[in-house]
Amino acid sequence: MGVTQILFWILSVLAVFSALMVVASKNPVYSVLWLILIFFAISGLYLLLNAQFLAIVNIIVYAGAIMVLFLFVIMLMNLNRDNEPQKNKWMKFAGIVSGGCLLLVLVAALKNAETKSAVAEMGTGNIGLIENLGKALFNDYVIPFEISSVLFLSAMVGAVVLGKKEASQNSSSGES
Amino acid sequence: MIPVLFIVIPLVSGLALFFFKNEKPARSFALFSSLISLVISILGLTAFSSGQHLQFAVTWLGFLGSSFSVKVDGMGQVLCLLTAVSYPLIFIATWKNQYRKANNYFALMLLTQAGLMGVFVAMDALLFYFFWELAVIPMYFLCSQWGGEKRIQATIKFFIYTFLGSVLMLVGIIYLYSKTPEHSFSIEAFYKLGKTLSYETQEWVFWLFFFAFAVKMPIFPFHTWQPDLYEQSGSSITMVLSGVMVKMGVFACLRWLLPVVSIASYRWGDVVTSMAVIGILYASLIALKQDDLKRMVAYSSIAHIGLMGATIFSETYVGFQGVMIQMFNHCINIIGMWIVVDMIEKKCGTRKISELGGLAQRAPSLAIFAMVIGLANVALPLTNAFIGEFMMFNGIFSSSVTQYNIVFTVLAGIGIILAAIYILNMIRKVFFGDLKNSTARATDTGWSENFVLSVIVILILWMGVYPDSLLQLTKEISETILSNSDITSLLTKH
Amino acid sequence: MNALILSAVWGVVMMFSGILLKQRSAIRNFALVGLVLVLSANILEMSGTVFFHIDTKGMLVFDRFSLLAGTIIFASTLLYLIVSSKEIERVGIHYADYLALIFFILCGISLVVSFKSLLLLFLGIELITIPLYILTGSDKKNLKSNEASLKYFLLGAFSTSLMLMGIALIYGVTGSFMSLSVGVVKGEPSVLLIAGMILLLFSMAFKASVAPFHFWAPDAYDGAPTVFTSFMATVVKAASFLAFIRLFEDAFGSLQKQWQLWMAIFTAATLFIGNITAIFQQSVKKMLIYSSISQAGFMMLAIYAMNSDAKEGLIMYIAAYCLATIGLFAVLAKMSDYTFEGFNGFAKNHPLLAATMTIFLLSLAGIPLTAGFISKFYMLKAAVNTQHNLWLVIFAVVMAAVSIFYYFRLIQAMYFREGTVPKLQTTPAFRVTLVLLAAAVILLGIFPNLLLYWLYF
Amino acid sequence: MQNALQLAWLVPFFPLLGFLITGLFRRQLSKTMIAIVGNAVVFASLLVSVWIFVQVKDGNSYVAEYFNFISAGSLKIPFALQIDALSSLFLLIVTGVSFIIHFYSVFYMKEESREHYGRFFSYMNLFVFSMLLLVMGANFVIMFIGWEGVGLCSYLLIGYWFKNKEYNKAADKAFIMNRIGDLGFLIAMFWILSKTGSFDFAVVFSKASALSTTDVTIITLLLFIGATGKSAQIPLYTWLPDAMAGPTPVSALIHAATMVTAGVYMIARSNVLYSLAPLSQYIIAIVGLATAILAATVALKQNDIKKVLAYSTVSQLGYMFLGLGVGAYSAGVFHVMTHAFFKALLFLAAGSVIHAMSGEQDIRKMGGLRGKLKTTYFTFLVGCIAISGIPPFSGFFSKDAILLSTYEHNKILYVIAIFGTLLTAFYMFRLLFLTFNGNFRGTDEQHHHLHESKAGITLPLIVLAILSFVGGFADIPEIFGKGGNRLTEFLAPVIPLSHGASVSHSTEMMLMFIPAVLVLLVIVYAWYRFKNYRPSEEKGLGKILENKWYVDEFYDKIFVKPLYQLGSFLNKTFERSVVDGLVNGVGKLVNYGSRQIRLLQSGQIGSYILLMVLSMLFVFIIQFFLRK
Amino acid sequence: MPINYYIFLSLTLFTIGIVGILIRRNAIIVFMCIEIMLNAVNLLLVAFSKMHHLQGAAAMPTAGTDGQIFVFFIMVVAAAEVTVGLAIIVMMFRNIHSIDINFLNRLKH
Repeated sequence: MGVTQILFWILSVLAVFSALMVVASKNPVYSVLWLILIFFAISGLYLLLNAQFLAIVNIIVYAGAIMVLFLFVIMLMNLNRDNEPQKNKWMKFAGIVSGGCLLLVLVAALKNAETKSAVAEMGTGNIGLIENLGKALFNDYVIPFEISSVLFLSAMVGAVVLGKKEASQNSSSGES
Repeated sequence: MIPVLFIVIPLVSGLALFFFKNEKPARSFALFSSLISLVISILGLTAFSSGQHLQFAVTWLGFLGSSFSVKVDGMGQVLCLLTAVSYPLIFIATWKNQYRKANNYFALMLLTQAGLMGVFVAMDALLFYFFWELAVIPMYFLCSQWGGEKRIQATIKFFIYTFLGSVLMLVGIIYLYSKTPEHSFSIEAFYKLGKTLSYETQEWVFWLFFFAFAVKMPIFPFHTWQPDLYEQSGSSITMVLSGVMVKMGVFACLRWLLPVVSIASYRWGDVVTSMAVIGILYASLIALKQDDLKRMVAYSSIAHIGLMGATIFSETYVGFQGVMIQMFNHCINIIGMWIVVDMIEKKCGTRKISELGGLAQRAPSLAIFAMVIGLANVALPLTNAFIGEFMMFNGIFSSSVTQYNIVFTVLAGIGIILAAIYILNMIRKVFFGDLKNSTARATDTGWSENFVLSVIVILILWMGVYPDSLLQLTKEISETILSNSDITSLLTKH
Repeated sequence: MNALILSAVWGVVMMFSGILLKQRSAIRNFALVGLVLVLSANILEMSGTVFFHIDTKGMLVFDRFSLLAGTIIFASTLLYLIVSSKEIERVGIHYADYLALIFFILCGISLVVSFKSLLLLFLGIELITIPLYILTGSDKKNLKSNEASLKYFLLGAFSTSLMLMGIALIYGVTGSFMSLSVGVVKGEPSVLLIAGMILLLFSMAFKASVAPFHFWAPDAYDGAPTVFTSFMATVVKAASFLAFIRLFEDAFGSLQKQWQLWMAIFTAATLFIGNITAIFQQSVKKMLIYSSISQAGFMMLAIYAMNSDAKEGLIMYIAAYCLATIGLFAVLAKMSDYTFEGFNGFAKNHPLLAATMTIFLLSLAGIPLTAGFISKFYMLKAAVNTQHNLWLVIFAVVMAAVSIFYYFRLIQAMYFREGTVPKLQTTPAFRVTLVLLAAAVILLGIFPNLLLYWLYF
Repeated sequence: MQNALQLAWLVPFFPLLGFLITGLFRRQLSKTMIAIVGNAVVFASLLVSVWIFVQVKDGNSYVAEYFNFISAGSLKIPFALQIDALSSLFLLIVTGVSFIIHFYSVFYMKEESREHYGRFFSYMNLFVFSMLLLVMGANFVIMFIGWEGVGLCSYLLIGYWFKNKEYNKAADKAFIMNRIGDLGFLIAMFWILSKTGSFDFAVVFSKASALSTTDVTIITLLLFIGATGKSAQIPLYTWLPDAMAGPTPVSALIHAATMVTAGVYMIARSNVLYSLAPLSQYIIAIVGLATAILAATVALKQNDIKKVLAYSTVSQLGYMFLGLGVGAYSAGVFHVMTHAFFKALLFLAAGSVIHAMSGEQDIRKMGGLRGKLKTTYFTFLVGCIAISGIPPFSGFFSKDAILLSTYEHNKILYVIAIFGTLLTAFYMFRLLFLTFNGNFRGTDEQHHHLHESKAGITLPLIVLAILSFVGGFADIPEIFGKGGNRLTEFLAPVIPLSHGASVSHSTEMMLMFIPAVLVLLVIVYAWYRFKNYRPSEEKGLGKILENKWYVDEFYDKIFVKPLYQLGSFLNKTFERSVVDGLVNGVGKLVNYGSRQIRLLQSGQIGSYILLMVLSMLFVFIIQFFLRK
Repeated sequence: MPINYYIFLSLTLFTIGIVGILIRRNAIIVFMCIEIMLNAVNLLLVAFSKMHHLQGAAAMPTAGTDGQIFVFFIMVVAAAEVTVGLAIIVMMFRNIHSIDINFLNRLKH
């Protein structure tokens, strides 16, 4: 077992543990912090797979931007106390059991997949480099790229529509 | 062109009537249109008798394998004639009835007529289905808008029931269509296909079709929409419903069920006939206890139709002939019956038998008409119904497809005894005996009523004495149906 | 391609029109012009005139099916805008933004009707749903609207992640995102592929509001402003089904044996839940919402059958369904009382509206000589042609009969019950459009090849 | 002169014409006109009938087909009339007796208003028409038309006074009981058709020998069921006494002279079939005799003058059937004829009495009418003698012919039959004595009004009395000299002469006169018993007899009530809760399901996702582990 | 590493996300659980991409690139989604001062 393997195991365990903590934490702020930890762990796994570009983007976009946004919102709402009312026990139990069953079923089904002999080679390869990805993105994937810009536009419009305080002069809103 | 005119005239005039403003012109126009239909049907009759082929086909929905193909054969001729005859009769008989939004009323009536005519002449399964629905939908509006207190519930029950039946039939039609080698809805293709289908398939299709037809007829135990609806809807609507519309089911069994899925019809014949025969007895027994005239007539109609149902599935030539002539006769009789009931209600303000009595003293003419029509309903010889019932009984008795033919005949025969009991009971209680409050100030029939009832009585007697005039029409088609549904040759093959 | 680009561009234009144009009617007319442009560009593309030649590397293919579907979608949207623009104004102050979002959605729709790559399916669906989250929540002061929006968002994001997991698993087997590449996998299908397919099935079922993944739909549709409910329940739902059939035909056509049973079960469940629940509703809006679910059940028959009849039929169904439902919602949006009682005596005060609504309802119920019948007919035909699971077809028609109950309940309320309905503000254009819609419903019912002709000419 | 018989259609045509004229123009025509038309048409028929009879007597017979009544493939039912010995004889009886009764009615019904007068005559004419059709029909279907037609007319005439509910009920009863019998007839017809392929008498009878015994037995029994309805035999006889509700001429016409003999005619007509079915014959004989005795016992204690006559009719019909049952078809027919004369006579005389008594029908309130109603009395006496079977009155010969055949056939039946004739004599003379002898027991007012009827009424009585006297000579047994059995010989083309073991002449003589003597003794006993009659309460058997063995009540309990109860149950319970309940139940279930399924839509994201996850689990488990 | 390990890891994370959605009531945490699910997908895609690269590099040097591109797009879309999602949550919070998803049952039918 080489270093990469060991790292894989450590990062895997870290990711799973952090995920559990995200779910289990009472305080939303802790959840966010655990989530950031997951992102780091996953970025680590990306690096092991030589997907350096994605690893970086993951850290910058996810951990850096999105999670900060989350934190910001939580703070804004002053939700950083563990005041979340608990779901009823039955619901929790049902959720955990059915989730566990789902995992069990999927794992049992997929463990015999014909890809079981295939490996994801670690530590080699250069497709994850920004140069290769950039070429592909701007040659083959130009349409999706443009589309995603439209997507952002619509998200932006959405943020404006939803976030902008409407002046109270508009009394005719809605049907009720 | 005549079959097209059958459909187009009522359709166009029906649509036109929606734009009428006043009641008087709408009424006259509707009558005029129905008279034109009558004239055309008589023209058609003469043309048919002289051996012309009354058919018309034009491509429509061709990519679906369907076409606008209509043809008037003997059976269609009889049914178109009865539709064409009954509409003017109904309009005249209810000439004095007042309707809210009369133009809509007459428009819908004529649309129904178009649908009915279409059903009787369609030679394409999909077209048949279209007209089947076209006949029912205006009926839904008619029944919902003009009638008694509880009409809406009764109508929705009727409509969901029949719609369920017709969509199941649609599945059957599509299924058969998908099985035809050339993907066609034409009746010839269906007949041809029927010879090759396996029994299991036929069984499915049989029930899909039969349910629709049984609901429409209605055959016990699918009849529960009928008494309620007849009771609740206006009299002229009831006349159309019971006089013409129920014939759709009978007709469809003969045209679309027996010849197409003959093996299943043969195998299930006993069951269906039992249902029909039970229905005869059941409805007759219930009719004995009805106090409401309309309900009584409604149940009597179930019994009469039950007999037709039983005859159809006994698959005999004489029986088919009997059914076809009886379709016409039953229409005349029941319309007459409804007219009488309607007049009683109008004159006395009630339909309750227990509140009536001695009407013959006040309205002797009405009493005589009622007597003749009532006796026609109990199939007295020299009235039209005797001919039909005689032939139908004969058909059931001589059936070779069932081994219970004697049992069926006897049980169905008990039905005619019961019919005599309830009809005479009704006549006695309504017309004879002492006057009651409701009948004390009743008046006798007026000119329009006399006219209509006379026409009906003349038809009753004419068909009772010289039925051959109609029997000649249906000879050929009866043979065709019989030969198409003849299972003996098929059974040897399978 | 024409429509895709034009709609995206016009969406951007609309964003700015809100700033530049002060008159709301001007904005509206601007949007209508844009829509007409998009529609005519799409029709031009059908006849072979393509404005933009962009190499999509096979990720988008504008074939006859997708172009015809697009035409129906754009035409429906145009009609929708004509009859509903007044109501859109009443939702909130961001009038131009709403219209811009609608254009973005149209852009997404033209993606999902013509995708060949799962990536574009994903992007298209996101491009449809993200603006929809916003439109659902656009009535900001209304708690129902807020809640609907949040629910829709959370559930939608959940289903998106299911879809992505499905795509990932499929990618694992095929190494490509092209939907056709899935179909060419030979031999016994891999478990991974099946798992991915089923996950995709779930998420598509979710988008198309097919039971048991339909739960979001009643809540979101009900909470959203009625005018947007109309759009979501018609155009967007139609687009989901188009994407659904395209995906399953291209990618999983060869695996029909694996998924057909599930389709059958989902179809039956959808029909059952949609119809049965609709019966009990006291509000016309909710009735229409559940009816849209039950109609989805019928559209599912096309996906279940997946043969040439099915594709034709789906086109027909979408057209019929959109026309009728848009018309109904257009009238409904003008009403102040959504209950059935609110419609009592409607025919007396508004004979024209009542007549057109009756035609729409008859069409939805599948009465012959309306477009609704032909489309249902096609669905049944397609399903019967598969030659097995006849029970499903029978169940479907039984449910169609059940649907009579609630559709006709509205007719009954309008025509046969006494009551008074306050005068509705209707413009001549509104009335004319409604009549046009009704005429189209009847016309398609009598001559369905007017539409289907375009698939083959 | 074969062609001469082509005019046969005139026979039924005249009454039909009369029916139409009197029926349609009853409000326009005067009463005199109505009476003239009503009588003239029957008289015309009578004349044609006589002419036909003469033709037939010369050995002619004729079948005329007029048009296709029903034709469907191989089934061809022509509208055909047949003239042969049997039908010509019946034509004569029917038209003759009918004409006398019509004539009588002119005066008897004169108090009716014009409209109802017209109605009465139109019904009567229609009746004659139907009866003629029945008799002349050349196949079973035409016969059946007449068969049901007379049923209808009896219904109409019994219910002639339609304001009275009881009368109408009696009319209904008559029609319905006839209908029950008709069903038997109908099925018999179908059976015949399916076995022989035709309804024509000629064809059916020629093929009869080829039928299996079972078929013939079933057919004949079914036909007999038809006959029991029309001819008032056990078990369908109860309508006839009730049918006395109609005006007296109607009773005379329908329920004595003509309609009720239809069953006899039909069986005589089908004698070919019956001869092939000994079992049926046996049953007919038993039923006929049982009816004869039963009705006779009931007649003993009846107090309504018409009821007594009605039961005597039932009883006499029983004798006719006994005759048919033992194979003496011509004897049966002979008795039909004589019975027509004397029973018409009795009824019309009773009508005269009732008229005189201002409508009173209860013989307990009569008595001593002999003085005031001389003609009526004597004619009634003739009738009584004739029916009792005292030589040389007509009833003697006809009844004797039946009894003789019975004797040849079965001695026990013979003894019982003799007992029946004694009963007949007893109740008839009881009737006579109570009515005409002793003291008047009615009110003073009735007494004041007592008078002999006008000539218009008494004339028919006299004519009938003469016929009752001489009628018997038509078929006088050969032992009284040459030229006997003329009727039997006349009928021979239709009813083959039987060549059974005949009894010796001395025995025959003895068999004739012993009963006659016994009858005379019974009459004497009756004289002693009733010359000073005091009405008294009946007890024991008398009460049972007075109440007609409680048969009506029994039928009511066993058939009528349960039928209505069943109807009521089906209507109120079964239809509502089962058939309709099922349909509505489905509706309710759907509604309930709607409420329940609605609850799934809880509005909570958690439960939505849970449901979705569970569905996913379900699909995955089945897809991966359970599907193969 | 065998690809199965990645599949299992990814599925585990994915399921934890689902369980989180099921058992938490805080809208933001539910949202974060969805992000966990997305990341699980991303990880799987990258792993598959490497697998396909190894299998197909001989024929085509860029084999497996598209998987990583897809991951990139997922991130982009996730960002857009987060924008809108958070906007909705904030809007909601402004109205009811809570982001408990179980408050959301006013739409109950």
